[in-house]
This record gives sequence, C-alpha cells and structure tokens, in this order.
Amino acid sequence: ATLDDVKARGELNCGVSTGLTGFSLPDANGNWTGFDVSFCRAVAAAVLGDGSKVKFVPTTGQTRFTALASGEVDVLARNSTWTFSRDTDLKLDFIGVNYYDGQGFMVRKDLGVTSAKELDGATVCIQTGTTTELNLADWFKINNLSYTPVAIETNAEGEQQYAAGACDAYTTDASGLASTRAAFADPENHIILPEIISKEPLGPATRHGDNEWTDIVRWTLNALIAAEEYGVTSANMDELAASSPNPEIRRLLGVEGDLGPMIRLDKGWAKRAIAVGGNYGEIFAATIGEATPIGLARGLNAQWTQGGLLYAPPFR
Amino acid sequence: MSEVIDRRIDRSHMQVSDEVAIQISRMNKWYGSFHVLRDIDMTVHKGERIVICGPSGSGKSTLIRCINRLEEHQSGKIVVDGIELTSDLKNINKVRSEVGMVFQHFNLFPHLTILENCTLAPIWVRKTPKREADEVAMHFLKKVKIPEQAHKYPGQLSGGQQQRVAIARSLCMKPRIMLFDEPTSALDPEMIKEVLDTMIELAEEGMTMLCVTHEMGFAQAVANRVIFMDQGQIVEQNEPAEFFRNPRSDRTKLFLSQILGH
Amino acid sequence: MSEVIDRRIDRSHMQVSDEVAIQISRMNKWYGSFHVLRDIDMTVHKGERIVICGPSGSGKSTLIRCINRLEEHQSGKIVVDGIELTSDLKNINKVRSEVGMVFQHFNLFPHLTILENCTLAPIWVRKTPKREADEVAMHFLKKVKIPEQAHKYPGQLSGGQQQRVAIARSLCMKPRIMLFDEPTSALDPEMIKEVLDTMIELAEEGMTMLCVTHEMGFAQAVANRVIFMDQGQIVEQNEPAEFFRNPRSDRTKLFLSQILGH
Amino acid sequence: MANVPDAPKESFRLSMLLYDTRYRSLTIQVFVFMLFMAGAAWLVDNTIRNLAALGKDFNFGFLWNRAGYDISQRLVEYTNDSSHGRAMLVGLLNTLLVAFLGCLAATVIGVLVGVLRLSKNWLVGRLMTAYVELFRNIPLLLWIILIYAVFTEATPAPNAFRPNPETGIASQSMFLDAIAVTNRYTAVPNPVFSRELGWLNLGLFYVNLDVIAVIAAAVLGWWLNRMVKARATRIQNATGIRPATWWSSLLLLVGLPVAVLLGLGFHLEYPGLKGFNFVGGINVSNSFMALWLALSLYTGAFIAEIVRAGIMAISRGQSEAAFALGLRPGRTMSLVILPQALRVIIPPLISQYLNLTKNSSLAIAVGYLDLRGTLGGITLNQTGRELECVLLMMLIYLTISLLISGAMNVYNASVKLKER
Amino acid sequence: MSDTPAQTVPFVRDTMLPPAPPPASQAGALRWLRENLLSGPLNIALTLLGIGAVWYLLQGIVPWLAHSVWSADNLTQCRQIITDRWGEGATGACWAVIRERWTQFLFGFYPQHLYWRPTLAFALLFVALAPVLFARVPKKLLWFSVAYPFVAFWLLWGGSLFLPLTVAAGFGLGWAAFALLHRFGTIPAVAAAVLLPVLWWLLFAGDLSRDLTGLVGREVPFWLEQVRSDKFGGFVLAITIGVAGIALSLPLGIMLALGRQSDMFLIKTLAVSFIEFIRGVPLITLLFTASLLLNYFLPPGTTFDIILRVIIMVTLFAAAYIAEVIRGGLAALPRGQYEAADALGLDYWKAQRLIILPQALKISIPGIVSTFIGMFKDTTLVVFVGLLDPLKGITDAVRASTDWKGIYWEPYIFVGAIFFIFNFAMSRYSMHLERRLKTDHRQE
Ligand SMILES: Nc1ncnc2c1ncn2[C@@H]1O[C@H](COP(=O)(O)OP(=O)(O)OP(=O)(O)O)[C@@H](O)[C@H]1O
Ligand SMILES: Nc1ncnc2c1ncn2[C@@H]1O[C@H](COP(=O)(O)OP(=O)(O)OP(=O)(O)O)[C@@H](O)[C@H]1O
Ligand SMILES: NC(=O)CC[C@H](N)C(=O)O
Ligand SMILES: [Mg+2]
Ligand SMILES: [Mg+2]
Repeated sequence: ATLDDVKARGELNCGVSTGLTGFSLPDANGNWTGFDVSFCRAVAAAVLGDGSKVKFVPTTGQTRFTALASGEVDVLARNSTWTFSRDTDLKLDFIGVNYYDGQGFMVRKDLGVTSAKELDGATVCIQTGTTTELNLADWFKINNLSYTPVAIETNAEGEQQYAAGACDAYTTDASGLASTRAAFADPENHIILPEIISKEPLGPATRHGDNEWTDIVRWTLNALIAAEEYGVTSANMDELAASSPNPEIRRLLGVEGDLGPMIRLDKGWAKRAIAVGGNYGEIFAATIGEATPIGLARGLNAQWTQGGLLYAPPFR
Repeated sequence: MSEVIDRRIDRSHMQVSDEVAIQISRMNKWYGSFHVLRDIDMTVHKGERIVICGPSGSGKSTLIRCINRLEEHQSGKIVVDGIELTSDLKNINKVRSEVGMVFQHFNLFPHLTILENCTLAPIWVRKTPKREADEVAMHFLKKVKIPEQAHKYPGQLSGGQQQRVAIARSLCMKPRIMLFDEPTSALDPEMIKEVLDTMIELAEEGMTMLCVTHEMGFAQAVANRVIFMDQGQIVEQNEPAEFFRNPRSDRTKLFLSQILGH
Repeated sequence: MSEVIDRRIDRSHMQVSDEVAIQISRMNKWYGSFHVLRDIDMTVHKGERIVICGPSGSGKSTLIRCINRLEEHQSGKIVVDGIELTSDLKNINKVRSEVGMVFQHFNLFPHLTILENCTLAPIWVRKTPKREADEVAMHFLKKVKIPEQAHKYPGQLSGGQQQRVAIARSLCMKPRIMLFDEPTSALDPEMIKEVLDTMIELAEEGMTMLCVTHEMGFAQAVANRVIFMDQGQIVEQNEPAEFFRNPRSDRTKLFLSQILGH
Repeated sequence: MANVPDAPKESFRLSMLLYDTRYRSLTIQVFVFMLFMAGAAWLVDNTIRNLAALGKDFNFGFLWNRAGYDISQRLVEYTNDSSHGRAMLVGLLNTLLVAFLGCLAATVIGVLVGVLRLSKNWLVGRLMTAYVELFRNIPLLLWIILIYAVFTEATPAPNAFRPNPETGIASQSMFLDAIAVTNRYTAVPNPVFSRELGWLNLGLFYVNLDVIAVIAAAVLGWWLNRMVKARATRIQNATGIRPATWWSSLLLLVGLPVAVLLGLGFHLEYPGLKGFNFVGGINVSNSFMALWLALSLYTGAFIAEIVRAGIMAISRGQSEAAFALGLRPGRTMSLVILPQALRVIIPPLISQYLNLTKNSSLAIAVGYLDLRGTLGGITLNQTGRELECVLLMMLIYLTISLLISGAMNVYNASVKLKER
Repeated sequence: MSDTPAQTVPFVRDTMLPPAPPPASQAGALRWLRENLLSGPLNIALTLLGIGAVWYLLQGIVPWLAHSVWSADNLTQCRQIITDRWGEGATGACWAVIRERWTQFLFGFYPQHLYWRPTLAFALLFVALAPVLFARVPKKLLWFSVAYPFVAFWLLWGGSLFLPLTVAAGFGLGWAAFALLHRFGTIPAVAAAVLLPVLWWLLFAGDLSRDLTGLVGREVPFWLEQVRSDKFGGFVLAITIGVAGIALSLPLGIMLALGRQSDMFLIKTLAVSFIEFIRGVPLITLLFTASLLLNYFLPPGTTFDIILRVIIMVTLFAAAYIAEVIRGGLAALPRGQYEAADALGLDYWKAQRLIILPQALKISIPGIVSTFIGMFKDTTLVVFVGLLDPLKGITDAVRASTDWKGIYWEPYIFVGAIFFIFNFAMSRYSMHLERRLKTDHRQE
C-alpha cells in the first residue's frame, strides 16, 4: 500500500507543476515553495513527521496523471481540476477541493479588448492536456467564434509566448493567470478579462483503489481547512492543545480521541501538518494571498462561515 | 628452389611407422550442389610426409580443411589419430588440438605479440601454466630462428617471419600431425626458402605432415608420397622420384609440364 | 620477362618518320614550391616508341601527365601534334582526344559494361553513331583478345583483362599517340605478359608510344629510345641496346644494377 | 573394398544435446526460446495484473470517442467534434508533412553544402565546414528551440503590419505584398482556382481535383520529357549528334503544368490583416517553420558529409580517365562521377531520412501537433490510455521506418556493382 | 629509313640542375589568393557571397557580443547597465546570468558542498578510459576500469559503500560460477553465471548491504552523504546518462551483434527484430515508455528511480546502434582469423573473447565514439520525462526565477557552446583514431 511504501522510502513523492509562481516553484537551490507545495509538505509532516521529506516531481499538464497512475508520485497537487472522467475513467481520486477556480483570459491592455466575446479570430495560447483546452474549444463553438490555438507544454512556455506576442490571449485557470501576470515585469499592462468560462475546482488527487492512503491525504486537507475554521494556527496551536476546551480542536490536535490511529498514523499527525506551513488560511496568505505579488482574494475560497465554499467535515 | 633440392637431407630419422595417423575412406563433400571432393580414400601413417598438388580449384584446400573439420564432410569417414570426426564437438576439439594447421596467409593474430600468439592456445586450450607456455613458445621460436622477435607484433615482421611464427604457433600445441595449405605461396621469393627450411627441419624430426604446395623441389626433397588431385579426386599418388620422373596419368603430365615449365 | 625479350619482334613495320609528334622545350613544373620537372627538352617523332624509366618520385608520371595536360606546366612549351598546350580549353580537349592514356590502375568505369566503357568517349566526344562506335569497340576488344567479355562489368574481369580493356578503350578514340603510365605494375606476374603482348602488337602497328615502365625486357624488345629520369630531369637517353649495355651516367648505372640485379 | 561399413548408428545420448553440433544449436535455441517466452509471459502477466489493479482494460475503443480539442494545423477535415482516431490521423499527416518537406530541404541543403565544401574556394569551404561542424555537434533540440526563438522573439507581431491610424504608415510591410513573417506564423498566399473541378471523396478524406489535375500535368510532362530524351538518344545513336533538348524539356516540365494552372484559373489569394490576424492566405505556424528549418539544417549537415564522402569516394582516377578520353567536365560529372557517387550516397542518405522522420517527434518542444502531440500527447492525457497510445504510436513510427528502410534495400539490391 | 632517326642523339646530363624557385604565379600570397578565392568567375561570385554572408552574421552578432555585461543581479539591472553604457536602444548580452548560475548548468541542484564528488567522478572517468584508449598505459589499470562504474555510482549518489559493493559482488559471483562450471561445458556455465548473480541481487544483496551498513554505521569511509536523483541536473546528468548508457550498452551491443551474426535462426531473428525495432522508433517514445509504461511491465509495487529507468532505455537504444557498429567491425575481420582460432582448438566463446572481439572492438572505436556523441546529444531529450537536462530543463528553471525571467539567448548559447566543445573534441579524436587505425591497424 502507498502508506507503507512512503514510510519505507522515508520520503513522499509529490507531483507538482513545473513552475507556477505562488503554487509551486523551485528557487535557485532547488527548494520548492508555493500553495501546492505547502500542501505536500503538510502531508509529509503528517505521515513522516517531517515536512521536508518530500521529493517534488515536476509534471506538465500532459504527464501528471500518468505520473500518478504509474506510481511515480504518491500525491498529485498540481492545480488539477476535478472532473467526472478524471475521477472515474482515469482512475484518480480527487480528495477534495483546495481552490475553487474558473477559466479566464488574459490579454495585453493595448489590444483594446474588454470582453472575451471580442476575441474572434484571435490566436490563443493554451496548455495541452488540460481541461481548459477542452473548455476553450467548447466555449468558442458555443459563441460561434473562431480562434487559432497555440499548443504549449508548460506555463513557462505559455508565459514566454504570450509575452513575445505570439498569441493575443492566454487562457488558463484564473489563479494561474494571476500568478503569471504577477510574474511579469509590467503587470499593469495586462488585464484578465471578466468572463470566467468554466468551473475549475482544483484539488489534490491520489490513485484510485488505495482508500487508506486517500483518506490520509483527504483528511490532511480537511485538517488544514478545519484548523482555520477553529482558529488554530501554527503559532497558537501548542497553547490551544494544552488549554482549549473545544473537543473538536482537541481531537484535531490529538490531545483527545483516537483519530490518528484510525488512519494508521499517530495522534499528532494533524498538529504536525498544521505546524509546517500553518492552516489553510496561513498558507493561502503566505503564497498567493493579497499580500503577495499574486494578490488573489479569498473569494469563493473563504470559509463557509465567511461566505465562501470551504467547508471541512467534522472531526469526529 | 634448386637450393632446396641440392641440400643434403638426412632421411635416416624420417621413419614411417605402421601406425595409422589419418584414415579417410569414401569421403565426399559438396558445396551446395557442387561436388568438391569425390570418394576420397587415403591413409596416412605416423611419420609420413605427404605433398598434395594439383590445379587450382581441384579441392586440395578443402581436403586438408576437412581433416581438422574446418569444413564438414557429408559422407564417408575421417578418423584422425583414432578419433572419428563426427558432429560431436568434444571429438572435434580433441582432434583440433592434436592437429596443427598453417595457412597460406599466416592468419596470425595481429593484436597479440608473437609470444602471445604462441602461448594463447596452450594456455586456454591445454591449460598450461603461463610460465611453462612461455618457455615452450620460446623453444619453438628459437627453433624457427626468431626468438628475438618474441615481443614484437605480427605487423612488424616480414612475411617469411610471420609464416615461421605461424608454424611455431602450431608447434606449441605439440601436435601429432601438421597440415600446411600452400604455406609459401603468399611469400616473396626470397622468403620462401626460410619457411621451407623450417619445414624440412620439422620433417627431419619425424613429424607427420600433409602439405599442399607447388614447391616441387620441396616435394622431391622431403615427401615420401606425392598426391595429385584434380576435380575433387585423387588422380595419382606415388613416391616423389617416381611421380616426377614417371607421371602416369595425362593430367599429371600436363600439370607437371606447366608447373615445371618456367 | 625473358619470354618477352626472346620473342622475335618484327621491327620492319615500326618505322619512325621525321614528322614531330610531341615537342617539349624547356618545360618546368612546380608543385607549390617543389620543383618536379626541370628544364625538360624532348622531341618525339611519329612512330617512335619511347620508354621512360627512373627511380620512384623522379617525375615520370608527372611528365607524361603534362602531355595531355592532366597536370599544368608553369613554364616552357609543350606542342602535341602541332597544337600548343595552353590554358585554352578547346586545344586541351583537342589534344586529349588525340592522345590515349593508360593508367596504372586501369581506371575503368565500374558502372558501365566493357563495351560501354569503350564507346562512351567515341559517342560523346567524337559524336560517332552508336552502331559504328560499337563496331569499332568490338574490333579493338577482339584485338586485345577479350571480345567475349564485352557485356560484363569491369569488376568481373581479372586485372590483366581490365588493363587490356583500358587499352582498347583508348584505342577506340583512334589516338595518334598513346601514353602508358606503368601499365603493368599493378598486375600479377601471369597477367603482365598478356598486357605486354598487347602493347607490343600496338608498337608493331606503328603507334607512337610513350611508356613509363620498369619492364626492361619490353624496353629492349620494343623501344627505340629509353629515357632515364631522376630528380625531375632527363639524365640520359639512348637507344635501348646502348642504354642497357653501356649506361654512361652513374645514376643510370646504379638504377640499372638495382633493377636488373635480381 | 566393396562396401565401407557405415559406422553403427550411434544411439542418442543426452550429452549429445550439448556436445553434438547437430543438436547443440537446437538445444541453445530451445533454451533461448523458453527464456524469451518466459520473459514475454512475465511482462504480459505483470501488465495484466497491473491493469487489473488499476481497474483498467486494454481497449482501443477510445479512438472512436469525441476528441474535444482543436488542432490548428490540419491537412484533412477536423473539428473538435471529430474522434481521437481522426486526431491521430491529423497528427500522423503532420508528422509526414514535416518529415517529407524536411527531407526535401535537407537534401537540397546537403547537396549544395557538400559540393561547396569540395570547392577550391577557401572562404566558402571554411564557411561550409563551420556550418557542418556547428550543426552536427550541437543537439537538435537546441536548434529547434533557437530557431523557434528567432521566429517568436525577433519577428514582428501581426499588429505591426497594421497602419498606424494617425500616420497611416505601418511599422512593418509585407514582402512583395504577399508574404509576412510574424512572430506567430508566416503568412503566404493561398493558391486558389477560379474554375474549380471540385473535390473527390476518398472516404478518409477529400482531395482537390484541381491539385490532382496539376500533378497529373506535371507527371505527364515528366513522362513526355523522358520520351523526348529517349528520342534524342536514338538520334544520337543513329547519327552521333545529340539534338538539343533543353528547350523542349523546359516546355514540358514547366510549361505544361503552367498551362494547366492557367486553364484552371489559378491565382493567388493574398493574405490581408483582418482583426487580430492575417486571413486569406495560408498561415504557416512558427512551430512548423522552426521544426522544419531545424530538422532540415541539422540533417542537411549530415547529408553534406555524406555527399562529400560520396564524391570523394569516386577516386580521382575516374575523372582523370574521363578527362584523358577528352570528356568535358560537365559530361564527366553526369556520365561518370554522379552515377557512381549516387550508389555510395543513397543508402546513408536514406538512413538520414529515417533519422529525420524519427527526430520530427521533437515537435513536442515547439508545440507542433504531430503524431506524438496528438495521439501520444493530448489524446493520451485526456483518455488516460497510456499503454494503448504509446504502443500504437510506436507501431506507427516503426511501420514508417520499416517502409523507408525497405525501399532502401530494394534500391541497394538494384544498383549493386557487379563483382567477381 | 633507320630504326632510330638521326635526330635522337644520345644524351647524358653531366651536371644535375638544382631546384629553382617557382615563378611568382606559383608562390606567395598572390598565388594563394588567386587559387583559393579568385580562380574563375564562379569562384569570384562565391567569394563575394561568402564575404556577404560573413558580414551579415557578424553585423548581427558582434555589437551584441561587444555589449556584454558580466555582472548584474537580475535582468532588469543588466538591461539598465547596457542602456547606461551604450546608450538607448543598444542591445547586448547579459552573461551575468551565466556567471551567477553556471554551477547550476553544470551540476543541476546537486548540493554545493558536494560538487567535488561529480568532479572527481568525471576526472576518474579519464583514468578508467586510459587503458582502453592508449596502448601504452599499463594493463593493470584495467582493474580500475572494471571497478570504475561502482566507484562512480557511489561518488555520485552517495549512501552506503556496501550497496555498490554487494552489487559488484554479484558480478564476482557470476564470474566465479562461470570459472568453476566451465569444465562442465559452456552452456551450463553461462546459465549459472547469469542466474546466480540475479538470484543474489534479488534475494540477498539488499539485505546484506543494509545489515552491513547498520553494522558499521554512517561513518565516512563507508558512507557518503546521499544525493537524491532529483538533485541531478545539468551536465552532470547528461554525462551520467551518456556514460552509463554507453558503458552498459557495450556488452549488450556485443551480444546483439554476435546474435545477428549467428547462424541459429531463432537467435538471429530475435537479435534482428530487437535491433530493427529499437532503430525504428524515436528515442522519445522509448523515454515515454520508461516514464509511463515501465511500471505496467514490472511486478506490481516495484518503483524505481527515474534516472535509472531512463538509463535503461537509453542503454537499450544505444545497444541497437552499437550492435550495428560492432557488426561492421566483425565483418571487417578476415575469415582467416576465425579459422586460425578454430584450428588451434579454441571454442566459440574463447575465440570470440580472445581473438575476434578484441580486434573487432578496436576497429569499432570510432563508430562507438560517434554513437556516444549522438547519445550525448540525445540526453537533452530527458527533459520530456521531467529530468533537468542542461539544455531545456535548467534554462527553464533559471528563467522561472523572477530575476532572470525573459532572458533567452545567453543560456542557450552557453549550453550549446559546451555541447559543441565536448562533441567537437570527441569527433576530432575519433577522426584521428580512424586515421590511425587505417594506417596501423595491423601494427601497434
Ligand atoms: N565456401 C565455398 N562455397 C562454395 N564453393 C567453394 C567454397 N570454397 C571453395 N569452393 C569451391 O570448391 C572448389 C575447390 O576449392 P579449393 O579451395 O579446395 O581448391 P584448391 O585446390 O585449394 O585451389 P587453390 O590452388 O586455388 O587453392 C573450387 O572450385 C572452389 O570454387
Ligand atoms: N599533386 C601533387 N602535389 C604535390 N606533390 C606531388 C603531387 N603529385 C606528385 N607529387 C610529387 O612529385 C614528385 C614526382 O611524382 P611522380 O608521380 O611524377 O613520380 P614518378 O616518377 O611517377 O614516381 P613513381 O614511380 O612512384 O610513380 C614526387 O616527389 C611526388 O611526391
Ligand atoms: N493550467 C494547468 O496546468 C491546469 C489546468 C486545469 N486546471 C486542468 O486541470 O486541466
Ligand atoms: Mg587452396
Ligand atoms: Mg608514377
């Protein structure tokens, strides 16, 4: 089983994007940071007790699912959209949603385009092997517009093509657009068009059939979300563990109950997961939030208590 | 050539025993549908020195190569040193290590020194310790008069020297029978003599020899039997004096007239 | 070799006229700064048969190749058949089609049959109708005694046969002068004779010939002048009998002693 | 001796399996065969078990499902409603297109460079050597990326061809008003026929009858030209004088197709800037251009070496012999050198074609949707059928390769020089 | 009419002429110019064209190169420096990126304090190659060549010394089995020599090495800091894959070449099918097989390192090409060599090992070198299975950093130059070898 493999290996293999600022990006020394990366580290901390015991495997839109299916990675945290056929036919298990997203378009400001409907005849850069590729085809067909797709492999390539003017518009998940735009030297010269043409619930995925492992990954994500909901942060969690009267928090932090052993981990698993990069909110703020150059608002990704869609099932 | 004949050869040691070294009976061989050797019958006794001659393409090389099974015969029987040559690999290898062969083009191994050429087979086939093999090799290299070349490579030697090394290489396996296939025909005239001298010395020591050659001087001096082949058959055989003086078949006469003519 | 000399050659037809075929005066040639031919003076009359010999590297090939301008000379004058060789392409082509050349390595065209080899130049240079060219070619192939090989390819012939085809190929252009550059030196001894025979026949018919060769038997039998070259200069020339019997310069003596020594 | 008694028939012993030359090879082959089968069975068994564990099957049914993605360069009708199988066909045709054009250009470049490298001109010789060494010693992938970069980074956007609304002057203008090299594509005129003959349905795709007519005319011209040449040879054989044929050749090879083109009302539709992009002409994408140029230049360097070696292999003696016979250099080349050099050149040349075809799979680097990009890329990813897609892709490449090398063997056999 | 006309006076030269200097047209720069650049109108045209081409190229490149900046922290700063120094609109090369990141191009993400290990491994490679390449090196060094793969593995990946040792022990075991069983015939010996090591590796090697490591602990002579495969990148990766591929493909290629020459139908068919299959598909598809399909073909649950998988595929790929090269070498050997070996009583394997292969391999060295060059270039393709090759993997990584986003030509030129130097040197060396083999292949 995957859990045993990971433990035996002493290392979690985590599939991430080849480079998307804020989500997953290696620095000059090969250290990875970002939203997806933090999730991988949380899982590693939960399972192995050390958030640095992760091997990040860069995957492209095309190679990611095979990397997972072939066992090259244990978890895929690569802003992948949860779709019916991926969940069933491709034999993946999406363990939840960590970012509610939708597909958008980015164009140069001086193009004078204000709506995607004006893109008739445009050249559009699109990553191959993604849902966005299919959405794009559908959307232009529905709206009876024509376009020329320029197939690209990685976000870096798309960025470069778009920057060089080889395509009029770049389309991908809105979060990806924001990240790409933030990385430009002149973000102010680019706009993201208002149309969101699809639903893109992004979430980590595991292989179909290994429920034990899937549970671990799923509840690690839930723990991060729940922690934010209950106000557990990396800073105050020791204090809360000692003093909080809330049984839910106590169960989460492993002071009470036997949740850890139920998924073949020890009691402190969730605590360790939160300790690496903080709870969901902390991770979000540190990697892609409004204080970062990427500047994404919580929007749909706020807790349900704040009018968003994040809703962790109870820890009980 | 005349020198060879003139040379006084001491035939006293060259005794022929009654023991049979090679026995070939009713042997036939085909290349595809081409019948190269036809009903060859031949007995060679220990110590015999046989010269085989005949026009080009008459099957001399093929015959000699059948004896250590470089070529396979299709019918009949070849018994070498009491071992019948069948498809049994063990027998074949046994025969090959008892029978030395010297080729027209020397076929020395160019990547090995002279000494290594000579010790290769003793070490790997006979499993002789290297030191011993070296000694034996030096002995035979001395015998063929080129001990000083032992550490050179074949490419650095003249043709005649190379052929003598080839002979020494065969001798290092201590063979009971030596086969020669036109050992001098690829050599310049000056070098032929040195090789023939080596062969004569060998003959004087009583080695059983089968030699395909057109050096009739050599045949007269050394052979105790000359076999003439044509079109895959043994046409005539006789002792050399008789053979040259009194060839019986017309083909032999024609052949001798051509070969001795110039 | 001795046979060639022994052969009784009918010299009666081999007349030398007074007409000049080739006239070379004060010709010099350099390869870069290397002075290959130095002050060559030479007159060849119609019907003359000249043999050029000399040590390797003495410039024999270069001289002969200057005559049909496969090499360019840098000073002096070469007049062939009344046409001076300058850089004028038309003259060069005219000379080349009047002068036949036979090379050491035959240089037959391997992708064409023997017959096609012989008719190629007549058809494309002389604009002979194919039928006629074929007839001429067969005539000359008969003359060199291989008409039956006409439809084979060069690769299927022996060296001697190939060289004879090369001679026939040149003859098909009906040249007035034939140049030979060591035509027999790449051949096996048995084949040398057949090629020399062909050349002798040619000489008997009165062809003007310049021949670089070391076949001294041929020189004695056929040549009416032997030229000895060394270091790019003509060192001695004489009629063959005198040349061989009585070489005057030391270099010639040395050379002859080496070449006839064995 | 009436009868040599044959040796008594040897009874079969087990050791003969190892030591008898007759049985030994059989033994070894059986042993190897068993090993091979065991290995194959092991692989197949693993695969079946792995597939089962993943809950997958081995099934090519997905080829008939809707593909859903768009391909910008397509030689046959294709929309995102077409099937994955059709997308594969589009990809395969794209592969073949770039391979074919690549081989063509590489040959031209290679022959030119190979001959120039032999020229006496020092400067040109050095330049050609530099070209050959540069391209041969640097990975093809780098050339593809570099040339692609030249196209995307160093050429203007289509917008630059738009006249400035104030001044009325565009910062870039089209070459001959017909060709525009932009950072997305090269817009070239579109050949159209005003008197169309229509389309012919071939089941899998349609072909344009006009194009067929022009090709037919070209073939006819070529065939007639051969007749003319043959006639010239006949006249030459009879009279020795070869009539000049260059003008009739020109007329037949060029004139005939041109006449048909004119007859069909052939004209060019020029690209014009409309909206974001040029329309009306054909937009040849930069990914295609980069891949094509890089493949041609890279393979051209290898071909240049082959050509040079081929010509040099024909020994100097051959041309000297021809000169000595009075043949002029041109004739020497066409009658003596080329026929021989071709035999030496063509076999390695074809294996370069093979390499080029295989290397075209590097299209992945520039997003050109060839066979690997469609079947082995998007389709594989959308359907998750790695095993089927990769195997099918290998099979197709293998088939192409075997066809090419089969052709080479036939050629080799037919031109082999006769030897003794 | 006389036979010798009167005109042909006998002639003897008394004094030999000394060589004279060539006329002006034959020497000096003038002649060189005339002959090499200006002979005939075609040549003049070519010369002009050539000068034009050179001029055009230089015009584009020289100013760009002349405006090189060697130190800057990021691209914006670099561009600023160029504008400051050479005025508005000037373009120039930002070599600063190379200066800052060159270690990454060479070593990928290999830990900096361990750079000495790949460097040492690379240096030792030459020592290991010496006995193969130079005849004069003492043959004892061959032992080092045999040990080198294990040394290099340990240096590159680190970890316990016992892992390479136990693996090597497997080979030793095979060799011992062969030597012991040889007297019972070649076939059982070969079978044992293959099976025994495989069993050893599968059943004992792993545990043994773990136990031994546990025994001695992680101390320096037995333990080097472990470096994971995902830290490999740049030229270290390319050279590792290239060298491992060639080294491993040699034995396989030899077997295939011998198989192809075999007169046993089945073996020949298998060898030919394998070779033709591998040569008929692009390397990329094989690499995809390595990354996507290999796990389907292996027992459930096996996972192993992607670099190792790539090396396996590259090995198979190179083996097919090497097999063809060696086949050429085998074909070039005269038949007499086989016959002489037979006549001396050497069996097939001994003849191959002692006589045929040493010669065939030597003839094949130039071909092997070219195969290696091809393979070295092809290692750039590993980027498509997610490895950090120097060409695209590392440059993309460099460009992904905010500092150097937008830089394009400089990294490619740098990587291209290194590839060129490597490959050009190797191809020259192989040409030199070819010439040497041509002249003295029969002499040492
Ligand atoms: N491997 C072979 N396949 C087919 N025919 C062969 C083969 N080897 C030899 N032959 C033919 O068998 C005949 C006899 O050949 P062999 O070499 O024994 O003749 P030979 O008497 O040794 O001639 P030579 O004096 O030329 O060496 C020849 O006609 C030859 O062409
Ligand atoms: N193309 C060339 N470039 C430079 N030097 C040359 C060239 N061809 C020949 N030589 C030199 O010119 C000299 C004369 O050569 P040539 O071939 O005429 O000699 P040869 O008398 O025919 O010798 P051989 O008997 O060996 O054929 C030699 O020293 C040779 O090295
Ligand atoms: N841009 C991406 O790499 C991901 C796109 C999209 N979310 C998908 O999963 O297909
Ligand atoms: Mg023979
Ligand atoms: Mg000469």
